[in-house]
Order: sequence, then C-alpha cells, then structure tokens
Amino acid sequence: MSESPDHPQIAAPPSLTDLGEPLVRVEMRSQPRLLAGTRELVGAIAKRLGFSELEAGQIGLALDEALANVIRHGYKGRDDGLIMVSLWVSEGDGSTVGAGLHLCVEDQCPQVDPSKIRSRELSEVRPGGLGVHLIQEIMDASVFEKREQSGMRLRMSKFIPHNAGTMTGSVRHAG
Amino acid sequence: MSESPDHPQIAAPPSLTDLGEPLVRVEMRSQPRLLAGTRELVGAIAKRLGFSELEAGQIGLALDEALANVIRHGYKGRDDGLIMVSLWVSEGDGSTVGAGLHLCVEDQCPQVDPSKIRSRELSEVRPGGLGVHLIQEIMDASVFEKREQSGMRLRMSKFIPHNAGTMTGSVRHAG
Amino acid sequence: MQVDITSNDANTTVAPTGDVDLSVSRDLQSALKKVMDDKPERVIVDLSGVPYMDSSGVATLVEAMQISRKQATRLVLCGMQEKVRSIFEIARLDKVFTIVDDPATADSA
Amino acid sequence: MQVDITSNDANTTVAPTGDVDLSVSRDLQSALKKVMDDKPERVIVDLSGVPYMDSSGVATLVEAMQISRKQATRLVLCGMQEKVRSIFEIARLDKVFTIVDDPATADSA
Ligand SMILES: Nc1ncnc2c1ncn2[C@@H]1O[C@H](COP(=O)(O)OP(=O)(O)O)[C@@H](O)[C@H]1O
Ligand SMILES: Nc1ncnc2c1ncn2[C@@H]1O[C@H](COP(=O)(O)OP(=O)(O)O)[C@@H](O)[C@H]1O
Repeated sequence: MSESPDHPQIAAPPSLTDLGEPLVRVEMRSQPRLLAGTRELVGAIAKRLGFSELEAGQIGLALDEALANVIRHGYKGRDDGLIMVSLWVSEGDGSTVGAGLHLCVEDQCPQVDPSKIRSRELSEVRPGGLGVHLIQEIMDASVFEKREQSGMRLRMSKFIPHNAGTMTGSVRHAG
Repeated sequence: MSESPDHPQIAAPPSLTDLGEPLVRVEMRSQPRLLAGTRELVGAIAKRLGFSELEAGQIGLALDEALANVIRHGYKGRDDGLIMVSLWVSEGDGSTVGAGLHLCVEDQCPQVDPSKIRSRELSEVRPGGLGVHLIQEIMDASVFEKREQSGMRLRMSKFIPHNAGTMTGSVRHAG
Repeated sequence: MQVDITSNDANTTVAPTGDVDLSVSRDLQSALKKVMDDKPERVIVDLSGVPYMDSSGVATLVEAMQISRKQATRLVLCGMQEKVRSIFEIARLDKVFTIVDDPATADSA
Repeated sequence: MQVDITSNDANTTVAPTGDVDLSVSRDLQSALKKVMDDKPERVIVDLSGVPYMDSSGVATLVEAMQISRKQATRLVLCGMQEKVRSIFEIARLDKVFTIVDDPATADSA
C-alpha cells in the first residue's frame, strides 16, 4: 500500500467486538451535500477528545474521503444509497485498546476486492487518486473489508498521543 | 406556551408520514460531550441549504437545547441512554411541505405530559428555564409528543424564507 | 473550554475560551463562584473568545448576576459575538445584564 | 462555495470562498477551465477564503496545472490556510505547485 516509512501503520484498528456499542451512529444518504455535516460532527468530537484543531480537521478529512469514495465508486453517484458511520472513543484505561477515536464506514454497495482499493503512486501526478492515501496517512490504522452480508466496510483509528487533553474545561489564574 | 406575538407559530411541523425516510439519522448516547458534534452536523447542513450563518447556528442551538433536556430531564444524567435525531430537507417544489429543514428528536425515557414541557416566564429571571423557549422562538414550528411505544418525541421545522440560497456554488465575475 | 482569570485593583476579568455548552458550563460556574467569593468591586466576563453558548452557559451567568447583586459586586459582560448575543436577546436578558461591546470600556461600565 | 474571478493585465485571480469538497468541486473546476480558455499569462488561485479542501478540490487544481503547462500559463496558488496546506503536503503536491504565502507577491511568482 506504499506506506511511507515515517508513518508506519503499526496497529490494526480494534475489532468491532472489542469496541462494543458505538457512542454515535450516523446513517446518511449518499449525497455530497451531506459530507460537511458528517465530517464536522466527527471533527467536533475529536477536538473534545484532545486532538488539536489541525488533527481534528484531518480526521474529518479522512472520513470525508471515505464517504466520497462510497458515493462515487460504491453507489456510482446514486443519491439514495445508505451509508452508516459509527464512532467509538476508547479511554485507554487498562483495556486492550489504547486511547483514541475509532470510525467505521459501512455501505450496501456491490463488494469489491479490498486489495484493489488503493491510491495512485504519489509520483504519478494526475487529478484524483489520493483519497485512500490521505486516509492511510492521517489515520494510525485502517482496513477495508467485505461486510458479512453485503457491502463494504472501512475501519480506521487514530490514537491520542500521550495525555493530550481532557474532556472538560480547565481554569488558569494569573495576576 | 407564552408565544410572543412577533413570532407566531403558524404552521405545525409536517407529519413523519409526509416526510418519509430521513436524509440523515444520528443515534447518540446521552452524553453532553456529544452535543457539539450533533449541533455542528445540523448547522453545517442548514448552511448548505441556504440558511445564514446566524440562522444555522440558531438551529444548532435549538437542537442542542432539545438534546440537553433529554439528557438532564429524560435520562436524569445517565450517560448510556439512546437519543435519535432525524433530519429531513424539503425542497418545497409542489409538495405539501414548504422548503425547509425538519428535525425530530426521540428518546426512550419515561413519558411525561407534553403540556408540562415549557419554560419559565421570561420576566421571572432565574438561572435555567430557557431551553424550550429558545426552541420555540428559533424554530417556525415545534411539537412535543409521546412516542407510540415508549419515550418522547420533539418534531421541529424551520422554513427557508424565499429563495435564500442554492445547494451548490456560484461564480461571480469582475474586472 | 478554558477559563482565564486575571485581577487588577478592584477588577477581576473572567475570560472563557471555546464553546460553552452543557458539557463545560459547570467549569464556568465554579470559576465564577470562586471569583465572586473574593467580593471584588467589578467582575468582567470577557466573552470575545466564546463562539457558542447554550442556555446552560446563560444560566451560570444569571446565577453570577444574582450573587453579584447580593454583595454589591458590579457584573459586566463584554465582547459578545453575534451568535451569543442572539441568545441573550431571545431570552430578553440583553436588558437585564450590563453588556458592553469593547473589553477596554468594561472597566468603567 | 462562491468563486470570484478578477482580471488585470496579464493576471487572472480565481478566489473561491468556503469549503471545497465533492459537493462543489465541479463548480471550481468549470471556473478554472473557463479562465484557462482565455490563456492568460498567469492564473492566481487565492485560497485564503478556503478553510477546508478535500481531494476532489485538489484534483481540480492538478487538472488546472496540467492545462496551464500545455499552454504556458503560469499557475500560482496563494493564501493557503494551514489545514489546506496539510493535504498538499500529505499528497506531496507542495513541491509540484508554485505556492506562495501572500496574495500580494503572487503577481511576480
Ligand atoms: N468505497 C469504495 N468502494 C469501491 N472502490 C473504492 C472505494 N474507495 C476506493 N475505491 C477504489 O480505490 C481507488 C483509489 O481511490 P482514491 O485513492 O480515493 O482515488 P480516486 O477515488 O480519486 O480514484 C478508486 O479509484 C477505486 O477504484
Ligand atoms: N425532554 C424532556 N423530557 C422531560 N421533560 C422535559 C424535557 N424538556 C423539558 N422538560 C421540562 O420542561 C421544563 C422546561 O425546560 P427548559 O425550558 O429547557 O428549562 P430547564 O431545562 O432549564 O428547566 C423542564 O424543567 C422540564 O420539566
């Protein structure tokens, strides 16, 4: 998958069984006008988790690319397809899963060979062919797979570096 | 419901039957940290629909107030309750429903008498007691009701004044 | 959300940054209560860093106002962004609070 | 998203405002194609009003670059916000495009 040496994908995303019930689930029609809402939902939650403004925006971008691919390649531009996005937050407290944000994108499209889902080589500059690469560079772990019944699934995770932040506020005194 | 004369609630929100399948459905746990994501999702979609930045923010606020009330009054602060938010967009093209954004918030809480869901009088200034008032002032139509099986439902709509905007871009030439 | 507190002479400025909603309003509440405990002459709440506030945030400010009146502390809100101002207007609280535009003039309001 | 187009002498500036994602990238694409049709000496894409861009937006810029090279139009990107710059860096396109910080210096880049 042409991973760059400085961004090795060390970990696999946790299994759906390990993750349990999602915190948030979004079911959306396969329409480009809905991309902004869904990526902003995930970006806002990422920020609350302690990811930086830039990282939260990038996580939103990774999701946007995944959804856009389902709309373009999976549903071929049909606007009444269903896309399911699930989101989990792991606190990393003693469980097998480190602290992080986990996303799962599922569709009801014809299944394809997951190994065919890959971007162009970065050196072969042409319009397009970047989405999967962006997903892989931004997220710490990602995997495309066939769903049990029908459709495709993308699972992806981004872990929180050290104790990056808190879910609540902080008070600073001066003067 | 102490409606102000300058914001009469002329219309009722369209029925769920008239609205049909939602464009987007969000299922979230009853956790305050998820409010930002959900209101930003709805705000982003409202902006794409042609609502102004301020109006889109206010629609997000109305949803935030509705969700916060479910968390505080319905689930009494429990963080594992389920809240379902559905969103529809009506184009207002010949259908019985005018162009607008429609939201439905559903929970699985003990049912209460919908007529008891009301804010304090604005003149009796005290902390709290504003959420329902904000929802009623911001939205053009809103109704609390008991769900068929269990739990409560809030349906609310905001209509688009004249041809406020487009769902796509626009190009302006000068010079 | 983060809350910065600065004091000079008789004035204490409380400056939250970030969205103030149900998930963080309790932090603003305790910061305001703590500041009021010192009974300063004037408490200035600088809202210029707050792009969004819901009714739980408004409630903490109403509570602070009630405390301030009991102890003759002057409470001034300043720097409100348009979206935040609109909630005060809808709730008819824009005439109940002392609200000034510019943090620089809040010292004398 | 809105696209503003202004021309002076040999330069044409294309300034989109708003998020550029799959829902609007086609509008940016046709604006760029139209501008390229006139074969100006230099096309400046001012991205200072673009807080967010996805790969469909990047694709329209790569396409414009390919057209520009065929007809000896100079294509310059300017005013990129940090979030937008990061996608160019991840895609290793930050060295392929001519990118300047300041719209004022794009005229001579
Ligand atoms: N959700 C998907 N379903 C089916 N095929 C996909 C999906 N996502 C990506 N692909 C395949 O992987 C290729 C690379 O995707 P990407 O890197 O996003 O570039 P692009 O979509 O511009 O071609 C696509 O061309 C397509 O063949
Ligand atoms: N989702 C809900 N479920 C049950 N009761 C509710 C709900 N929303 C509002 N209420 C009732 O309506 C009252 C007014 O709500 P609101 O105007 O938001 O003010 P507050 O929540 O601060 O009391 C609440 O005190 C509560 O009794």
